[in-house]
Amino acid sequence: MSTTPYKLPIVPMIKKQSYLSLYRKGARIDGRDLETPRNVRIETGVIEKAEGSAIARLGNTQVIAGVKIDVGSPFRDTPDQGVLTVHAEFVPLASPLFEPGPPDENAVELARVVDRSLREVGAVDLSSLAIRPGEKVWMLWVDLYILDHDGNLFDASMLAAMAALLDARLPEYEELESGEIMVDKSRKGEPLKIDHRVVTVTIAKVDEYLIVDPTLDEETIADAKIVVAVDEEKRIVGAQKTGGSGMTREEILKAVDIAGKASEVYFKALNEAISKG
Amino acid sequence: MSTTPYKLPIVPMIKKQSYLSLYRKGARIDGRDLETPRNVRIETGVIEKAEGSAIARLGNTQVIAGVKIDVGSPFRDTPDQGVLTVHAEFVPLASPLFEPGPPDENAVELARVVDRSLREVGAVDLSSLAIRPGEKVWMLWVDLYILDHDGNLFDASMLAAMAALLDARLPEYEELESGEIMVDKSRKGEPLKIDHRVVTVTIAKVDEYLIVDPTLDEETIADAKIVVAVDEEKRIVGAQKTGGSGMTREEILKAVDIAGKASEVYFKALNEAISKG
Amino acid sequence: MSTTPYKLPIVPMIKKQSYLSLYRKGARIDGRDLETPRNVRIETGVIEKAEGSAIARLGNTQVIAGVKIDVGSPFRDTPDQGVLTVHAEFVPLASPLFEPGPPDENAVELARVVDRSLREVGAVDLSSLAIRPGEKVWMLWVDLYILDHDGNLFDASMLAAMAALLDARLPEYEELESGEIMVDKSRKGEPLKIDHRVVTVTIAKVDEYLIVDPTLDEETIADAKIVVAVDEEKRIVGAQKTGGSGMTREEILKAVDIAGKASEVYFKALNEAISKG
Amino acid sequence: MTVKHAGLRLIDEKGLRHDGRRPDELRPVAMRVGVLSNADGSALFEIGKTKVLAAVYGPREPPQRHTMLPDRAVLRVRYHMAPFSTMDRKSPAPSRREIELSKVIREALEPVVIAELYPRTAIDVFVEVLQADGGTRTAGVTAASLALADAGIPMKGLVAGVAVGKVDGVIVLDVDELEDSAGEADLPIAAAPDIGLITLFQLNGVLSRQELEEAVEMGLSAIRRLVDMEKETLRSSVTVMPGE
Amino acid sequence: MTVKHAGLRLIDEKGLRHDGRRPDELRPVAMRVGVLSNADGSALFEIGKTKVLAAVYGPREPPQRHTMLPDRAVLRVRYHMAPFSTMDRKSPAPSRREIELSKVIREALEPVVIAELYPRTAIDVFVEVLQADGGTRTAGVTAASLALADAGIPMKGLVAGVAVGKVDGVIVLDVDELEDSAGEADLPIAAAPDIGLITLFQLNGVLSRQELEEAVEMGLSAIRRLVDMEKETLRSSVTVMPGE
Amino acid sequence: MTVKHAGLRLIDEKGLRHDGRRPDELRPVAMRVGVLSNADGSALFEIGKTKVLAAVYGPREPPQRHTMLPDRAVLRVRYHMAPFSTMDRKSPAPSRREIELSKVIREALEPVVIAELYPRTAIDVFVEVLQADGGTRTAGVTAASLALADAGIPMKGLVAGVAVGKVDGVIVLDVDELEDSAGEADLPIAAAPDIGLITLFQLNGVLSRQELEEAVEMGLSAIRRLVDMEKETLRSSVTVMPGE
Repeated sequence: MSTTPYKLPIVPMIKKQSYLSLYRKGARIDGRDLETPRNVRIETGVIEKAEGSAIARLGNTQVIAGVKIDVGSPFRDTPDQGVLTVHAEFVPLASPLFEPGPPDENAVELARVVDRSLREVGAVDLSSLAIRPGEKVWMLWVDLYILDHDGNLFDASMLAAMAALLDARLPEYEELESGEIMVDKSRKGEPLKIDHRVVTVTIAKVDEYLIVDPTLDEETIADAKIVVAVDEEKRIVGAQKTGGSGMTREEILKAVDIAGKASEVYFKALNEAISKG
Repeated sequence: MSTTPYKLPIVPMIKKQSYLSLYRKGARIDGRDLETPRNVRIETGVIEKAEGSAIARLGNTQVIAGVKIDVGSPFRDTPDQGVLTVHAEFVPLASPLFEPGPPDENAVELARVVDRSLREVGAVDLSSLAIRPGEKVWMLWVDLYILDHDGNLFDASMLAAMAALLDARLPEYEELESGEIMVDKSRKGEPLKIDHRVVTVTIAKVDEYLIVDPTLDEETIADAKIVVAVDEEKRIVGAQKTGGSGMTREEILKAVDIAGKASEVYFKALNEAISKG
Repeated sequence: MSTTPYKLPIVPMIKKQSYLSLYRKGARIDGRDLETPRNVRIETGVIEKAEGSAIARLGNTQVIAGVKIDVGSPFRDTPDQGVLTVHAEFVPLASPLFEPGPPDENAVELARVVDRSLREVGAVDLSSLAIRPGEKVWMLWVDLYILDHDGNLFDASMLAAMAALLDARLPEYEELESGEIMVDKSRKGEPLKIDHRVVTVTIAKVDEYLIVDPTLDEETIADAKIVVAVDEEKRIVGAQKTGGSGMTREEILKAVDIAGKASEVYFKALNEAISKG
Repeated sequence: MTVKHAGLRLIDEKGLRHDGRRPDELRPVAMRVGVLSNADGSALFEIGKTKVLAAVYGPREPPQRHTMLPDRAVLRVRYHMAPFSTMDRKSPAPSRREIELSKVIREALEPVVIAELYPRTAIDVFVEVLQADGGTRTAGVTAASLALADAGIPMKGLVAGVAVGKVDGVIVLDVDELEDSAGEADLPIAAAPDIGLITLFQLNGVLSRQELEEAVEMGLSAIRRLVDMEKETLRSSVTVMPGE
Repeated sequence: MTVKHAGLRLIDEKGLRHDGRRPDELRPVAMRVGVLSNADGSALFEIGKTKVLAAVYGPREPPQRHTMLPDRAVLRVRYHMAPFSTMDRKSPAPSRREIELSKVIREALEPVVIAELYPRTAIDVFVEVLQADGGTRTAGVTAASLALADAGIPMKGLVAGVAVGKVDGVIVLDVDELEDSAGEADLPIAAAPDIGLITLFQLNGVLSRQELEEAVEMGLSAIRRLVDMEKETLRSSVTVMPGE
Repeated sequence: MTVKHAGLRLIDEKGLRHDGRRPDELRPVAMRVGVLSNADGSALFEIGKTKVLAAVYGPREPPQRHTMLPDRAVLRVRYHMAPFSTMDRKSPAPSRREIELSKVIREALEPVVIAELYPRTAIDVFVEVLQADGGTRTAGVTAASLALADAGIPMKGLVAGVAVGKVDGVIVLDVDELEDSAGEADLPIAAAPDIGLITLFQLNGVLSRQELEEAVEMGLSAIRRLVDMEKETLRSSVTVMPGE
């Protein structure tokens, strides 16, 4: 069951008013304008034992993504394709609001939005992951680990996931006479075939204002958010409204336009980290 | 752990007295005599995507049964037989007393009583469900979905299950050269081989009275119930006392006799629905 | 999450003082000196349907161990070895403190300490359990069932496990032409190849005293315990400090010495039960 | 699991869809309220072969008191699929998809339910998919809206939803399961036209800015028709529209 | 999982059963109370190879306060099988069978426990099957009855149970696992003879009206003997009856 | 799952280990505190490739009030491994190993935390293994000690831990995963040198009485150095020691 969440009164009314009066002037408490994300820092290769990894920081928000790769069986309806699975954990060290236990609806939604943003546009060429079509394929696990939560987990997670996938190398393997695949994870082989780079841009609605990359304080006073997935050609490759309020038709279309523009900041940080990594 | 349930005081003492004074005259609040079930309405084929389906209504009680059929492996000790599984869910839209979550002891008991009533007499010819004996057999899932609970879930569920099994068609399939079985659920094939039609008759004990097919109000004032499974030849093919009171030897034997008689009403409704379906 | 347990005030302060004043004189309430275990009674073959079984009693503490043996697949990294699994249940009839449900951290710790005490020294020759190396091996399940808890579950469980393993017989089997292994549990075959007999000796620290085989009352006033696994040659084959206090270097080394001595009592009882069994 | 139908033509030379519909045509729709006796409100919504039942209980005391809010009712929503609703039997344990959709549907209803009238209570909405042939989440929103009204819960406006999609390059209304699995994009949308708000909005797939706008228009137009039908149904208790 | 033994003769030409018993003969029975030190009451009941241990705690405060009843004690019963009690190792997680039997055993004890004396408390009954060779649920009822009495819980009468069955067309008393799995019917029954009530009654299999009556008679007669043994045991603490 | 490397030489002819270390040499160590913004205290501890993050929240009100103690704070500890921390992906569900180690780490911290100052509260310690290459439980204790100090929780002394082992017959300090899996014994140990107490002590494997004493000495000596580094780190916030 999905239940109306308890909103912590972290930001009292008077604070909300001061945020709004800044928005009215096109400004925000941390010096940003409404349509610019926070400082983005991405680092790849942070977990040597993972086949790919990255940490993405958006202001104080920190998300680590690890890619693990193993051999497995394909799904029956896609026998010639590898399998991509995205999983997210809101570990309790990231926020006083997170509790130990299986992923709650927020973690599930996050993982599924990241998963679809990768899957629907074909970001990873899954058909390049067949070892013996119909029998043995590579299984990719993308594990998102939220380490510090200061708002906008979607964009930080998507950046970490994308960077980790770009960082990943398939392990070397041998095919035994018995047909079994022996994987040697100590030897890193080919990079994954990534056909599209995707980011999400999250836009919060606070009263009549649309603001990009909200902090946790801003999320607390926001009515709703829309997450827009964009590729490097600025095509819209996914979207999700989230939060307990509605948005007008105009707000949604305007948010999509803002997302295209703001995605440039994320792509710049992503591409720099990859060329450096 | 099984725990003494909390009995809601839906029916106050004074109401119980008025029920009992009617029973004394051989009558009930809804106009029935003590040994007659409520109006029975059965409809088959209500879920086109299921291999078999039916909805059974006993007064306001509504149960839907769906039969899904897939290919699987037989149990090791019955290599030449298909597998029949009965599962019941008390979904929370059916009653303010039901809560989301895995089946509780009442749902488990219901499913197991229906399962045994089918299994012990061999209602479904499981040996007709072997595709390649020892390797591939048909797996039948009977899923009972309680939609509205106004008492006597046992009889309504058994009627829905029996009707859905009689409605079911095995899917067509092809055997590939590799030996794999390709099922085409869009093409409906043979009906199941049903050797016996079975119904249960539930009889509640309220003080010294035995009443057939109790409503929820009547169950609330009942001491205990006995569920008697009967086939068309009126053989006793299963029984279960349920509820926190005992019954005398005479009451149990009398209930068995009543059940034989009352089963005729159920069989009539069942047979009509099948011939119409 | 592991949480500081609620300590029942079973033994009030004044009682603790009386225990301590006895310890000061080298004595205990039940007449023992500090370094002697309680009366040990071990009986094997108590569950005929198990491949091996034993009940161990330490004073009022009672633990039953059952060994079940089935055919299974080996682990990939040990293809030529059988599989040994130890599982413990603190069933609620043993103590008012135990609740139904999956094993809690105490049951998990107990099972893992017993498992490691057997495994690290190679008590059971797992390589003797390959039926067809790489394909079919014997799987041994050692299930520990705590029936009555009066302190020192570790030592009682280890004694029951060891005795049940010594009691166990592999079932007879036939290899079918298809390669399948048909097990006939009604015919008992060879005993297990046991290379080492191991016991644990648990020593509680109460203030400055180290006492062997604490009762439940003594555990309640204890600061910490150390469990020392010892084989017949008095080698140290495992250890675990448990409980929320620390111990000094000297206390730990002294406890190890005491354990070697006290193990003789356990081995005597174990060996007698086996030669009798 | 859905099978991708490679090479399948979903729009024929006349511009009609695999089931003969025009791109902007809904499947046959039926609405019925008050279908259950125990629930405080209930509705059955059918669109094509998709059948969804919704029931509402409340406002009532929530079983876990710590979920209560001091200033409003909590809305509790469960989207659940019957095991027999899909081609392959669905395991009754809640899937990750069902967990996400329960949240998405709750957030599609929150904007219209006037929860402030019932502090310290819960309003429970149970959505059961009896048969799934595409558009089950938006059908769930529509059924829930009817059931809430049937239960007499005060609302700022009725909500309805529909899945718009893109198949063979064409924006189409009310995609069914085949179109969803073989198409290029799926855009489930729900709105409360009386207050001008979109309350559910998801896009799975790739659309250009212009296609997105076209899809939203097509969805909102159909939603207005569905909400009109809801009003009609609530007046008369049953409404059937045999396809457009 | 039980193996059906097709073609196996379970009654020989002399009318005796596979283990030499007459149709109406119990297996050897042993009862012992006070076998555990922590429990408020406990009992070990053995019938043939079937060994069942029961322990009672309470009346005590229930851990979940919302399960308390204002006018009586709640009875909480768990039937559980040890992993080593069966031919193939039983997973320790509660099976659907164990869930049902916990309920059936609770309902077999409720009619005799005078729960009204202890409002707002719980009486906990834990039944552990140490070895299973048929009739474990009825052995559980018998062991629980002894443990309740040992705990000093006031009861209207003692309860005992036995599984009657039909094998090779003959009604037989106290079926073991082989007879249960290969036979035509299994009728577990428990009763409190002192108050004239049958408190557990199940039938798995097919019986005629007359066979049913015969089976009930045979069961009740044995139950009267078992209850007499319970009384004897509670006086002397141990009773062994080496087969009849 | 660890692979046993049969026949592998772990100590070379010069007495050096597979990675060039002397038997009593730690791997390179790095400590950092205050690495997270939400937690009341946090620390990152790296030893070789092993990376462990710890965060502390509290003293705060525990979510389940029945876990509160009237005379002290409860310590709640979770040891958890990230799915990507190991060679084969670790399932996120807590394993039996993680359940045991959460307890062992809690009991390694209890002796130093002055819990009596905060009755009816909880102090929560979350240990996340980001990369596992041996010694993760003792690294967890070290990281937790730093995070507790960073959170300002009063302690009787700092704690640190290290895994001592026996490989090729030699007692060695700070075993890595290869040495752990191929060696003869693994002895994780943690201590609070300032109060003279060993707070975590486990032995997996076989040691003689004399080897045990040697291993304990070697561990305690390294722990004293690690605690000195902790103190340095808490003064300066970052300390890196590039191997000894």
